[in-house]
Amino acid sequence: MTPPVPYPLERPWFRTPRGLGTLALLLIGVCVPFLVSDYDLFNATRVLAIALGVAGLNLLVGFSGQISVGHGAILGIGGYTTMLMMLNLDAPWPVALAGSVAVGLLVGVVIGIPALKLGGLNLGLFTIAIAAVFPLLMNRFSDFTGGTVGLALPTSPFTAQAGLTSAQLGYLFALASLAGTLGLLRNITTGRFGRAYAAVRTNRILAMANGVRVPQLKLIAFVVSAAVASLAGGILVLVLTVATPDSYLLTFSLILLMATTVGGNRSWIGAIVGAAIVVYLPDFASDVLPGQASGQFAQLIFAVLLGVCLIFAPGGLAGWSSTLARRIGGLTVRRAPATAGGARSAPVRTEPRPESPPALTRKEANR
Amino acid sequence: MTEFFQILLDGLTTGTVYAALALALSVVFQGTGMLNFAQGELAVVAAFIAYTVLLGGIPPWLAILIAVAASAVIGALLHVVVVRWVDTRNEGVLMAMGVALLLGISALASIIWGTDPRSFPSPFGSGIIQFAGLRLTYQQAGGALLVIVAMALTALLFQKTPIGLRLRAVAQNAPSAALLGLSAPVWLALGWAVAGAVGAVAGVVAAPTLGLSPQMMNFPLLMALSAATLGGLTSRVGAVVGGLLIGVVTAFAGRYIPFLGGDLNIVVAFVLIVIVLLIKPGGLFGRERMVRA
Amino acid sequence: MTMLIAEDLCARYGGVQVLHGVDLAIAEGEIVALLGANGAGKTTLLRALSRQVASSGAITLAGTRIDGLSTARVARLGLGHVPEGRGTFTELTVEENLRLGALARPRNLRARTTSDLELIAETFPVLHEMRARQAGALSGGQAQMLAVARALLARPRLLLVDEPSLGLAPLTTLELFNRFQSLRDAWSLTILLAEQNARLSLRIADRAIVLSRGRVALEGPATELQDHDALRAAYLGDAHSPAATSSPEGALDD
Amino acid sequence: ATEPDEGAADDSPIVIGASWPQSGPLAAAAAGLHGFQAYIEATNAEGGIDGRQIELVTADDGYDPARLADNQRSFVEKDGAIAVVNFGGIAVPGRPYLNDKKVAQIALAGQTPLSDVENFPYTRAFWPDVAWEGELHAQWLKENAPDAVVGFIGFNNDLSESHIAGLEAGGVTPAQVATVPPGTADLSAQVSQFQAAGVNTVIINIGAPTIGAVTAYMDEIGYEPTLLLAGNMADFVTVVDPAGAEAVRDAYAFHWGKDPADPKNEEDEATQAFVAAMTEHGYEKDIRQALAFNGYGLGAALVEALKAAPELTADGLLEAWDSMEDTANPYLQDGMTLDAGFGGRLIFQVQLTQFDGTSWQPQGELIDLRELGIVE
Amino acid sequence: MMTLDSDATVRTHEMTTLAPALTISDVGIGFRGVRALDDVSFDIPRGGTSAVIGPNGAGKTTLFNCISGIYRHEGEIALAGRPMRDMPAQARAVAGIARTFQTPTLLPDLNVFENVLLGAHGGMRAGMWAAALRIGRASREERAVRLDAWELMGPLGLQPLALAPVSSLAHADRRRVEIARALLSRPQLLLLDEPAAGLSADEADELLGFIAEFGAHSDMTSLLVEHDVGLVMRVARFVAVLDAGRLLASGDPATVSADPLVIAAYLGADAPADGELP
Ligand SMILES: Nc1ncnc2c1ncn2[C@@H]1O[C@H](COP(=O)(O)OP(=O)(O)OP(=O)(O)O)[C@@H](O)[C@H]1O
Ligand SMILES: Nc1ncnc2c1ncn2[C@@H]1O[C@H](COP(=O)(O)OP(=O)(O)OP(=O)(O)O)[C@@H](O)[C@H]1O
Ligand SMILES: [Mg+2]
Ligand SMILES: [Mg+2]
Repeated sequence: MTPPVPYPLERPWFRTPRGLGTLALLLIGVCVPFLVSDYDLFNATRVLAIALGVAGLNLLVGFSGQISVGHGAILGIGGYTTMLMMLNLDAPWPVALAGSVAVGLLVGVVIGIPALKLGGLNLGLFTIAIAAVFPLLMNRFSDFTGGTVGLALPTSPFTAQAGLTSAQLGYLFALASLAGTLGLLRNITTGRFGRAYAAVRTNRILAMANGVRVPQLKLIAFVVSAAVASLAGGILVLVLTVATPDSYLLTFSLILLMATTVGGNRSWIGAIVGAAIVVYLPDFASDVLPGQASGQFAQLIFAVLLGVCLIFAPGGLAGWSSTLARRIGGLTVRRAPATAGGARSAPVRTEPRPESPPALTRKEANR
Repeated sequence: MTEFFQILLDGLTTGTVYAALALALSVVFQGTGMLNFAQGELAVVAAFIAYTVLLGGIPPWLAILIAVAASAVIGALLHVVVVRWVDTRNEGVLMAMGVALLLGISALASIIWGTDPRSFPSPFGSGIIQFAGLRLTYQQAGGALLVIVAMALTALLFQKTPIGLRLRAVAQNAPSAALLGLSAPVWLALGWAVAGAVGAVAGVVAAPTLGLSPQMMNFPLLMALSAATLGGLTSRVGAVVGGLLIGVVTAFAGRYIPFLGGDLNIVVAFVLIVIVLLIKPGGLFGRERMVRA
Repeated sequence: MTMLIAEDLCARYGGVQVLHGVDLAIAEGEIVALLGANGAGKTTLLRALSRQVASSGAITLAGTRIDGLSTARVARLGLGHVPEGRGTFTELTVEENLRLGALARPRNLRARTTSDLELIAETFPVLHEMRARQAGALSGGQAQMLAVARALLARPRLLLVDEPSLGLAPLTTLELFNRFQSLRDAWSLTILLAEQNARLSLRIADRAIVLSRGRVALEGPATELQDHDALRAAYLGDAHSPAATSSPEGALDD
Repeated sequence: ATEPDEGAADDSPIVIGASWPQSGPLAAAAAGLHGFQAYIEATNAEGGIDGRQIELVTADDGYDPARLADNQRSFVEKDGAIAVVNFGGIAVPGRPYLNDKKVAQIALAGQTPLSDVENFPYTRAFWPDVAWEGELHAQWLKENAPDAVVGFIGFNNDLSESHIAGLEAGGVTPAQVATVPPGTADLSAQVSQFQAAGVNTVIINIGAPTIGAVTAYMDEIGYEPTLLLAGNMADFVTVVDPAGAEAVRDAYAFHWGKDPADPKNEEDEATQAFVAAMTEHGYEKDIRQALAFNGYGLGAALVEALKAAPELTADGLLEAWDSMEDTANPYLQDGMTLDAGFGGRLIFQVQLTQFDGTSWQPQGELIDLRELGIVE
Repeated sequence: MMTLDSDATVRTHEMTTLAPALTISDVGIGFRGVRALDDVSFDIPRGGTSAVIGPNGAGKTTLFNCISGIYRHEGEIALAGRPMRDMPAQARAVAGIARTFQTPTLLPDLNVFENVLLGAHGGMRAGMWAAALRIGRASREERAVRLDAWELMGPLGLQPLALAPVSSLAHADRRRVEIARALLSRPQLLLLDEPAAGLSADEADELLGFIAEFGAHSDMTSLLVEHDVGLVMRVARFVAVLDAGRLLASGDPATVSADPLVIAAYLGADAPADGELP
């Protein structure tokens, strides 16, 4: 018997290039508040909060394969919960956020159960309905929600202390929440459950035949996703200090879905990239376009740039840029594009196939 | 009792706009496999084209035909210039592309035609038909007729002609269709052209009632998406019936469940959809996707 | 006339070259068996010929250069392909699948559609029985029949078939192969048949080509190849052949 | 400033930020900003305020509060604005930040919460409060049609709530209420319901496209109740053009501003100046827009306040705003003036008009809301 | 020949009963009026390889779908005497039924190694929390499973392909990945739907030999659906023949292949006794 081919060694994550990159990114993230103005921090914090929402959507869309066009409303639910708890119950903000996570879990269960039965585009339309109705409800029950003008906090909840400004504190808190959540999400989407989710999203029958509890995993994805989105919504209102129905129109949900796709719906860095794009791009586009129709032109540019991203990086900007980086670095490409198979994609593979045909290798190996 | 029937009739006529748009959605879906969020905006563009032509003194019927033809061309162009380059097997990307198109076309229409609503004269003339204490405007009656004709024509096209068969085949499995000599870019562009044409009908039916503006179709699009789901995205009859049903249900809910009013009445429609889908996942008339091991 | 000529055909997927300069010529009306071990490149070769895989080298179909054309163009020039994995339109009915095949035939044969459909119904009675069903509901073998039937109905001049026996019951396989033979004459069909079941394909083939690691390793009249030791060793699973214990690949390579 | 600042002759520009919807659901409101810009630019062309130019920084908020918050912060923290101008609605949640930063906030809108100067001393709004209009409608109905069966059509939001509250305060309870989300235009079922309930007077306080579509529809089916339209909506671009003049004939509205598209204003000097300024500064597309004239009027009010401000700061500006008295404004109807009063508002006079098929014709005298007791 | 590397791969099932590996009683199922299976009953003996054969559309794959719980069906199926009527598919997988599909079915988003690892899912114990928090237990389990999979992939020749995307595999390689995936769950009953299709005779023999050996080590019963009758006759100890949803014959290979009904419906009149095609 010949010795078996050695098992490819696996290094702990923090010693892989990817892990090192993540750590470096985190380090930069921690330094940012001491380098930029409070105004820039305000937007950066918005990006972090939205990234959290997009990450929740990634879990749902990218990993569990369920579409939600209603996550904007879930962010809204989280936002309103936080607001109401702070304004009506005088809850300190961490408690209010915990409350919105709890409400998010509940919402996840309530939407997730019918979602199990619906699936696919039907689910997308079901969630669209939620996104469409949410602002109507917020308008309608104005005694409770403040109606069209919504709810506002008198000041930023992050009180300056320990030499940090309120903007810096808010930013660091959002960063910590995002990093922590992304860590947890990454862990449940690699290894055993990562494989199970791959089966759940692409082939239900295959999943079941391998002992995967499809409904359970789908529901968990919905619940976790909703809780994360709700937390994101809570953090977002703490940053903005306002919650109004107009913040959570259907467009917001659509934009979140867009952020997920443009960033790469199975990439956690992609969630940040996507969020950054949807926060900064409209501002940027209207800044470079002074003049009358600038609002519409900016929207047009926004749409065109997103379209270009979708065409040239269908697997998401994050994956695309790392593929590009690796290509440039002359390294072999590790994964096929997200949608391997079929005539149009050009599959790439890790290792060149050994020159001798497999049958022969096998025989020799066993002889 | 008259009020009941009048509201039923109002609901039906409101529903014709949804039905027309849902029909267009269903046609794109069947012809290209995409749920096209930009369908409403395409209808708007068609209506603006009809409007521009009408202002030039062209008779209404010709204006409609011109708008339909122009939209077909626009639909095809949209495919050739944009959608063709998207990874069509990836539902998420397709959906996101729909959103990008929605934002882009809406901005473009606003830049070209401005955001103020304009009056769009009914191509069917103004006036009402009275019967049994009920009434129907010419526009409502004509719109309904137009939608039915569009439905019949597309049904004929997709179900009875070789062209329709090929369209469906390419949408469903482009690599296999290529092996039968069907070039996907060409046929998918044709699919978009048909959808564009149907969308133009939606625009022409909607504009006189809703007032012509780039935002005209925002709300109807939502209802049309619901209608298509209710009736079954794979079924054109379903789309039309779904649209009418949603029109009626929301009209009745607004009237007879006072608490809901004119805004939350759509909740009833959504609840109806969820119930239908839980019982029949393909929608009322839709076919479920065949998966077997 | 030569129906197909491929010269120095090379194909690669990303960084991996799969076909290394394959030369191939098939005469009109010939049935050629394409043999080769798992992963030898049979499927890739067929896909390259029907322009589904980018390749370099010249391909000529009945006098027309087709490298550089699209799959659909090549199909319209008379190249049929039963792909690996069958490629049926699962959401259309069986009848619609067949009709799509018939619609792809050249104009001058349109008139014969009805009789050809009858012929297909006779060869695969089950397809006729199930004509109103969604193709996705078919069993594996039924789907395979449908794929072959659909390709035949397009009345191609050259038919590329990737493992037609896959999933077919022995009787059906036999019938299909016999049908290939009869259609070759009746329809002046040229067939390139990639098949693991070498014994069977050599029975109906005029000639065979053996691929090994993306190169033509062996080529010759089918009857000769049936006796070829090395081939027997490698593909007929003849355990008693001495070649089986030495390296079969080595034997083919020279 | 009436007197230049002591010390150095400061000629640095006065920074004003304007966050306004230019895209999104309220993109049509952009015309208001254009009017505002035209006035400011015209002022700058004439030498600005005491030799200081006004630097107007504009940003699109797409009617999204998050983007509004972003814009406000950018104006205050990056540009050093002393005042921020907003359209409405979402200006309300924008209040705490600006008040916290002690930057003046001027909104065009009529929302009731914007009258809360006690809690938000840095926030002012221009239009009359919508609740007053409700009360005005009620008083008018009681006088002229005491037996009216009233139907109300409005947005499904606080504007309608305020309006109906105003009606009820004035003793009129609508028999039928149809409130719909913005953008809804097909109200055929609601109209049938009104008809069936015998509604003979319809109050409409809803923007485009609904107001045009619903009046056109009522006309087409031959349903002709007395129409009472909201003053800031009853203009040519919003209702007469889309609905057609016939459909709007005989409708009433309490107006305070001028409609540049109304033929009766063709000869009006202020309107001509408006048109000239709009054309001069590149906004000729919007010269028919009443909303643009509104923005222009807001610009005029702001410039007046700046001119009168003891110092060119937020506090100075607001002090001058709150001291306005009998101040002329090009956009107000003849005979009206700006007078600071309750809730930091400036407009307390309205004129009842009726549409005669070509133009809105004044009916009776100018009405002063303070005299009617609607505003203290 | 292929061999197993170590005893680590051996798992013994407790012999609770001496019941047949699988009992199929009165199983029936219809699709919109078509009876795909009708009143099918037979037992599959414990250990070794058995086979189901029959013409196309006979209901073989449908039977597999019923056994693995993908279709709800009439009648009862028992695994080693344990009735499974109310067990959902995933529970059956955990209980020890693994299968391959007639068309090799792999997950396009995962590479070969990960596709194989999916097979271990049902047997893994660490839950979502443990995974999320990277508790030691979860990591250890994952590492063990990976090692196990790696060793299993050796004799199947999949190690060099471990990191390749599955879309790049030749047909026969896909088949092997599927089989590795199924074996990784250490099933009690392995259902193979046409494992030899697309393989040369040589490769098929080798593969089934390996499976037989694996089964012998771990008290696994394999059930084949296969059209290569020669192969079936060589490896199977029990054969059931389906035709049009009904059981036509069953028993040992020699008896079955001599049955005139079977010859008429499936093998063909001129089939030699060993089932080898002419
Ligand atoms: N999309 C792809 N990307 C990368 N490599 C590929 C791709 N498709 C095939 N290959 C590789 O090319 C080689 C030839 O594959 P091909 O499918 O042509 O083999 P085959 O002869 O048809 O084998 P089989 O009999 O198993 O079907 C194999 O090594 C395979 O792994
Ligand atoms: N989900 C389904 N819906 C409709 N019909 C089905 C379904 N599954 C199986 N059938 C039908 O049941 C019959 C048996 O199919 P099955 O796949 O079990 O055949 P099989 O014996 O595996 O044949 P093959 O050898 O061709 O694979 C076929 O006629 C098939 O069309
Ligand atoms: Mg192959
Ligand atoms: Mg089968």
